[in-house]
Amino acid sequence: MEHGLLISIIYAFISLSVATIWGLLLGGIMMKVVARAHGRFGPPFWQPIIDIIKNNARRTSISHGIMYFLGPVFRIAGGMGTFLFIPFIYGSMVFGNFSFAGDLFLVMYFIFFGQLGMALGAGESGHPYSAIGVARGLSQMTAFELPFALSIISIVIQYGTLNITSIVAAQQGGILHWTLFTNPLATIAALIALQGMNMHNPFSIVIAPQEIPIGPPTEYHSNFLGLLQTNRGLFNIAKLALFMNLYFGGATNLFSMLIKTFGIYMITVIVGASFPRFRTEQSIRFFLGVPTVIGILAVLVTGYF
Amino acid sequence: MTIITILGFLLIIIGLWGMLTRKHLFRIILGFSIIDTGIHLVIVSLGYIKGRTAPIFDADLSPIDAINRIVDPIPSALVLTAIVIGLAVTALMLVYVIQMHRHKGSLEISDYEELKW
Amino acid sequence: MVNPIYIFVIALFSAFLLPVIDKLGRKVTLGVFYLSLTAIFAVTLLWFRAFGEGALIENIFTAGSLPPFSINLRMGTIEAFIMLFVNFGALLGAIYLYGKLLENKVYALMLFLTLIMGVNGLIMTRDIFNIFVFLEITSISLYALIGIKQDARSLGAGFKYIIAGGLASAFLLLGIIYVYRITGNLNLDLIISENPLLLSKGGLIALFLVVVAFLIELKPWPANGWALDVYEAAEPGISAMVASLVAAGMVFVFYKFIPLLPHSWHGMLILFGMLTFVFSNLTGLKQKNARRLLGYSSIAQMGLLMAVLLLVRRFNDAMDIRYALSDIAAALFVNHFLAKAGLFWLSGIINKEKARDWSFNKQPVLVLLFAVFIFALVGLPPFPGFWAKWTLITKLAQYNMIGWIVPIIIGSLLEAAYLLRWFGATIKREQTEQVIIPRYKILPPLLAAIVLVIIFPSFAPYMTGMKTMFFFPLLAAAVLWLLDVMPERMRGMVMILILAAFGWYIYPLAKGIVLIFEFMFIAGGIVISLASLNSARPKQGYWEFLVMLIMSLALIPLAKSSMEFFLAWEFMTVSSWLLILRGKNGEKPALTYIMFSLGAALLILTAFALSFAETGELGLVLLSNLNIYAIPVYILLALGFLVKAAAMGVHIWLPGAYSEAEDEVTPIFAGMMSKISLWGFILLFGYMGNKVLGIFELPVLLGWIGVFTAFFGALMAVFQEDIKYLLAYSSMSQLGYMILSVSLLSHLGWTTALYMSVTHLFFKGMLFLAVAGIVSRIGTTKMYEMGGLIKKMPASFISVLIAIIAVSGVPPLSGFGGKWLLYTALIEKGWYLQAGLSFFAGAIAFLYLFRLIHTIFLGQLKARFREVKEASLWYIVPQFIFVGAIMAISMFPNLILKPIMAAVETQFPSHVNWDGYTVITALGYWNGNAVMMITMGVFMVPLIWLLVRVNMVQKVEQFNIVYAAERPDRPETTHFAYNFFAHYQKAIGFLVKEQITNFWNSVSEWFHSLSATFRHIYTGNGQTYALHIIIYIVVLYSLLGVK
Amino acid sequence: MENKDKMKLANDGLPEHEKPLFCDARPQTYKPLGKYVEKFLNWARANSLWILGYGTGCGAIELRPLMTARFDMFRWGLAPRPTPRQAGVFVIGGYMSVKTLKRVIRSYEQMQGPKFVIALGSCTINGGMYWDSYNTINRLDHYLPVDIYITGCMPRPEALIAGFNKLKAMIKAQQTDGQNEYARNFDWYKANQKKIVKDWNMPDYNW
Amino acid sequence: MKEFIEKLIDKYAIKPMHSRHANQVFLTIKQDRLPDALTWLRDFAGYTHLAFITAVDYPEIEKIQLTYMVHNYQENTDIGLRVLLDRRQPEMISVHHLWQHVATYQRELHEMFGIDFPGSPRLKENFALEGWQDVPPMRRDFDTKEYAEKTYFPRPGRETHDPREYMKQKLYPDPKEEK
Repeated sequence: MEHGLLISIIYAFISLSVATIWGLLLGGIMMKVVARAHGRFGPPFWQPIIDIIKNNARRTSISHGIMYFLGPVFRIAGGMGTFLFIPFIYGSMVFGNFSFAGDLFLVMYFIFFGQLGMALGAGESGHPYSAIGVARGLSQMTAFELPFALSIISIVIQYGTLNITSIVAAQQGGILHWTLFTNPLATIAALIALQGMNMHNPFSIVIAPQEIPIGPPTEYHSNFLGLLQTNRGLFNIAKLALFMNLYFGGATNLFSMLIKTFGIYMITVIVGASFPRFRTEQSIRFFLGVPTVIGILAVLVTGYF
Repeated sequence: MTIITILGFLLIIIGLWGMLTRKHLFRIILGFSIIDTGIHLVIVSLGYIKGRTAPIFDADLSPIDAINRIVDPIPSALVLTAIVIGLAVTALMLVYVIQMHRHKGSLEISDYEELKW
Repeated sequence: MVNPIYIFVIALFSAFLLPVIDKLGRKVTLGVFYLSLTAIFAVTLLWFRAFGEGALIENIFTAGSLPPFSINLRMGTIEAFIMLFVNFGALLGAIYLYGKLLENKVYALMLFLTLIMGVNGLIMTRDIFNIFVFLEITSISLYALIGIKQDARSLGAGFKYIIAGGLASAFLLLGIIYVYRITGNLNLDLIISENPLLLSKGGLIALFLVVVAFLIELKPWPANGWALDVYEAAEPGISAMVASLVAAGMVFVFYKFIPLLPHSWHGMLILFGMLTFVFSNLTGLKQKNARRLLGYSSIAQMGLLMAVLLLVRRFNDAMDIRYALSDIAAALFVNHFLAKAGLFWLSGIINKEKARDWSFNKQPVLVLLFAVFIFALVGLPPFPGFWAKWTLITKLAQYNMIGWIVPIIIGSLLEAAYLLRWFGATIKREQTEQVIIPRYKILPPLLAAIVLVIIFPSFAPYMTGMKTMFFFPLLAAAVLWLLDVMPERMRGMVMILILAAFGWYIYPLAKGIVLIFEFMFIAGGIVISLASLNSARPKQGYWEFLVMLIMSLALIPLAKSSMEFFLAWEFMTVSSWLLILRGKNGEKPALTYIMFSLGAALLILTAFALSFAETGELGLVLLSNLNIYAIPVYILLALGFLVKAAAMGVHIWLPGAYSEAEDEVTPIFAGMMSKISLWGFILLFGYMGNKVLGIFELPVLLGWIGVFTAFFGALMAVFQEDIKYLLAYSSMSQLGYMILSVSLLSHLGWTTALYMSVTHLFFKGMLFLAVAGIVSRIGTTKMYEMGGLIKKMPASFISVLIAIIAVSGVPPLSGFGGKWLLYTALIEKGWYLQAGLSFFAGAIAFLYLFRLIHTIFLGQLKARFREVKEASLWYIVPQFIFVGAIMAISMFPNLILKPIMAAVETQFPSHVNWDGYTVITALGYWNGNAVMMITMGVFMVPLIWLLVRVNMVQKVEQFNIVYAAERPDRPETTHFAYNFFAHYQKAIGFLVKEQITNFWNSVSEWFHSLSATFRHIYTGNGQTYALHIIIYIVVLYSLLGVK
Repeated sequence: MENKDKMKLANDGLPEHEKPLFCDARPQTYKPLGKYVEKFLNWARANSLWILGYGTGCGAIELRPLMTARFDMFRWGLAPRPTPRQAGVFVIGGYMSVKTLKRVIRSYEQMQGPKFVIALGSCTINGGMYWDSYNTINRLDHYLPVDIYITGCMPRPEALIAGFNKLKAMIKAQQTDGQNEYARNFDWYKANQKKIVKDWNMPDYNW
Repeated sequence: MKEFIEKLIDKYAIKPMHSRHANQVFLTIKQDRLPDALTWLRDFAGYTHLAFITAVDYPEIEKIQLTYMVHNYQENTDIGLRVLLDRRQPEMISVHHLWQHVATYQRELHEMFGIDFPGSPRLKENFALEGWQDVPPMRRDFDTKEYAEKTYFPRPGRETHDPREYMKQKLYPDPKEEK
């Protein structure tokens, strides 16, 4: 759907803003759900938006150097790029995004772009905690990438293509066509990896508030922090959209997209709410254990049977 | 294979045995010279033809009819050189032994073992 | 022509005249002495020139009558050739002993002349008793000459020599007399003509006695203790003569008796020769004493020569007699003769007992001589040893005596081990006191070295059909060495000009894939060697080896015949080894490197030999139509290239070699030299395609090795504390990817391999250059000692940042293209699990790359680096050339993808089609240009938003951090760099414990202990040596089955 | 906003070789933006107050119940933040010794943008029952501009919530100007602080 | 505990002894005999736990009294060894070699009372007070109220109320006064 440059930019802008707002609201809703679990009312579900406005409204901020300054820019560029390379809503012009530029591998590797930028910015801040946080984040990321990669490979074998739109197309027509049912092993491995990607509880050592004050972004504040929070919303939606397209049949219209993303996010939040926190080497060993075996089985099942 | 050849071989074996077992340097050199004499005996005995005389021209052996009265001349000639060479080697060995004694003061072969491995 | 008898006349006449002349003063006697030696040499020279013009063989009968009464001397081509060298050696030896001869009594001069006469006599005479006489003359004069040193050790050694010599001559005499008794005459030619007579009842025993006497003189392995003592204790000049002249005489005498030997004996004698070669080299490993080491080496060479003399008889194709040196044995003989004599002379000059105390790296003349002799002995390219071994192994394979190749390889590897270890140690040891070199002592080794080098063209028969350009690396190195007087930078410029000219010269010859490799080597070489111009301090030998390395790398893809390939491969190995040796503590890694590379070279050599055996020619293209030896050649070549690519299991040489070499050289090693193994695989798969061994498809096996190399390389890199070790393991891991993709044997696979190798050259070159720049400023390579350099060295930071983005494959830059091609190719081929593991290895790569940039550039700047300046421009300019290249490739991938795909098209049909900038394959699509545009756009939006609010941002220093309300006390304690991935170590650190290094260490340990056990048979007791000789004779007797 | 690097702080508490490690710029005063924009931003600032709880004495105990279901401060957008960089409200709970004052000053100065201080409990406000101790600070507002005083010898959580609501009202009414006030008479504050804190090994203004 | 006390007294010639309750005894001992007594108590008598070291300032008799309280877990009894130091120049042998944590107590006593324990690790470092130049604050001749008013900017017009009266007056004002 490569039409005029200006129109595609406007469409991209629309889908980006929709995704960001929905991402933030999703975050707010989840805070309310967790609060309800604790028996309290919790902040209003648009609280993340207010936080972002407040952070951007800060009057002063400090900078530790160029790389520190560019850290959040890399981060949100990574988030926006990952989102833009994923066809958001199947068949719609507006939400088709720039999926013509690259296929599934492009999306998988673009996730590293954000991570790298964040890591560099945190490193430049000079704070030892941010460096420790980055080291933990990166090693955990490499660990959960393996099951995720294996499940992606098994899907590519199953559908015989890397093009996300065609994968979604293959899953249309009824729930039983979703990859969840046609290739359950791959979906399980991917969902466990998603738990690591979203840094929910069993794997939340990276931004553990009590231990090292919120990990890598320790030295970030005011509009840098604003950018990071918008990215947390957007990047979240990008990953959920990817999972939705690959495993849950993609979304033909806006409403089904909202439901599916909410559902997938709900899984990780609820699983997260009921777990203590792994140490980094425990989570590495965990990811290289059962999930990787499931991934390999998925590959073998689809590949050779 | 005449008796002398066998005797020659016997001498060689004795010399060999002496050279290998005795520790004293002089006895080793003696062993060598016994081997040499043994070999010379063998050389001479191989050239021997029954009933013939030594290939030395003198009054009662003229060169004309020598061809059927003398033994095979070549081994005898060879043995001369061999003896001279044997002598030279033994002399050199003795000089060595004297020098070694002057330096190390011992005549035991087992004392000259610094050069090993 | 001058009657050769004059040689004896001159020698004897002047020998006995000398004492009389000595009354007039030693100078005069020495004049006469040298005059007579030159006269003898002139005679032989005349004869050799005559034979050069095709003169016939001369038989001279002494005493005017026919044998058996007269002694028959023969002067043929081979005799003239050997005597030429013997007399030349004698002259040099005499010059060398000038000092000794000056102060000693006149008898030494006489003894020397008699010795020369004896050796000449041995060579010429055809009468067996006369051989005995001349043998005795040589031995006696030698005994006496050994004695003149007058110290306990030399006397002991001399005495042992006499015992052994005496025994040998005893057996010889017995043998001769029995031969005479059976055949009735003493003339060798007549005996040979009546050969069947000799095979009668007693004849075999007689023949055995004669032959075994010569064998003992040739110092066979178990029974040569006495020879070692002589080499060690005698005066170096004399042991040089023993090692070269006397040995030459003995070998020639043995050569004369070969026609008599019955065929059944050949096999056993060859075996004994080979045993001597292998076991002497093995025991040489443990040697500490310099001269004894040389003794072991010369015994080994003699054993090899003996075996070769017998083997050559079995090659029944007539050697072109006109080129004497074309004969393998002759080449080996010349090589050993000159090198061994030279080394003994050198040991005389340096006069140090222990090999460890040799240190003269500040005296270039000695270094050069030592290098020439060691390289000749080890058999490296320009020297005769190389051609001899090459032809020997090819001939052995041709006459399917492949079994004999194994001992030759093991023996030459062992010899290379201890000789190169000795060379490396000597070159690296700091010279403490100056070695005084008297003029007359340096002349002989100098002349020997010159001869060794200039006889080079006489190997024309070997080089049939080889383009002369394959000698350009040597030529260029020599030219640069001669320009030593110019300032360093000027020489560097000249080197780059030579490279450019060479590139222009070979441009027309390269097509398709070869063109890509040439581009990588020449263009990459020029850009990287720009960085070496940074310092003006003299770099002894740096430019020569560098130009030799780059040119030989460029030549390998152009090789048409296996000889050309192997020659360029050896040049590359030697030059890279010398470059590593130049590193600060490069001695140990250089030794490991050379041992692995020589092992690889010998594997490749045997492979080519096998292919030559089957096809009969040397052409590489003939590899394709092999069938009998297809599998072994395939495996051997693959092993050789795997060792060069530092694949898993044989990688232990890589980290040491890359990090100990100088900083400017490592980019060339990592960026270019590792790619030659990739060319090897392309060659292998191109010609021989897919081979199946048992149930395994070999390329699949190679693929798995590639993946494991990638995975373990990355894992090892993560835990390194030293930058250069980290980058070394990283390039090993990248190479693993290339092996994986090349063994896919598909169009996409090869495109990935080539694409990755080109991009790897760019970013690895950049990374190593940046590291070189940093280390030149900071001084340490330990990462945790650095930190916060981004403020001081921004340019290096930018290039390292771009490099790590490219290496890790993060989308906008070119690295992603490589990763995308790899995964599409793997999945298309069906190698799913390999794809998963390589993805995991890619993720781990991300770890060590971030660690690299964080520990060096980010974090806290230490106090002592506060005034550090940016790296010098010489480093920055090449880096930014590479940055430009990477940016261009990332922006327009088809700039490089299209030519690569076209080149690979010749091998595999391509089913990739293009739509504008998008590459579309059956599986997926990728539009590099669009990705770059979108990323730029997506990057600009937040940047603009932040720049709008930039005026309220306050720039702060490194300690303005929230440190739990405390103030940080020291930058050292607040920079987190040491053991960066501790948790990773805890989680899967056990995978990279040192198993493989331990394995290889235990292998070398096992060899050393084996050598220690074997060398204990030389107990040092003269009598035991005699016993050894007797036992040797008895064993030989029983083994030969003499009736 | 006057020129930023016009005046450089002396940072004389630091030894010479450590001076380049710290930034020596003076704090600046910031004028609010346009009327309606500032009104909206104040609304946002009021509704998402991030607390930096500095429980020096018994005050910390009072902050914990707020997070529980019974008092639930999250309803008003209040959230605890571990680092002063990201916090807006500085709740100092409990008496302050000389040592604690030094750390409080450093944390306060490291906070960004419109920042507010809540002094919790009588000991914080005027030394409370330790008014005559040799080690306790008597008047907090001599060292930091304080916005809200919540009296009581450790006021109950309800009082704390009342304090927060009062603060929200003041923010919306643009009555809080602690940061500018600190910047305007920075020297006076700094002199007082240095009089009490004797071993001042920190920069004058801890960015 | 009795037999330990007798042995202690005759071994270290200890003067007066008094005890407040059954399993607690205080003994005064000469300064230089203290380390031996403590070692003996710890290794042989089973008093393995040193509870605390405190000091009391007697300016009138120019003495500072140090009390080392050791506790025996088996018998659950305490012994307090007291030492009298000269006030003008208070110095005591350091016993950190017996128990490591003694160093902290000695550091605090040094800061608060100015007692010097030569050889005790990190003695001179700040403990509770940073940069304190005045008289050691726990000494009785140091007036904390006067010091507080001198340094800590007292607020003018501050008066104290008796809380009961104040609250009563505040909450239930007497209707009379309230005009």
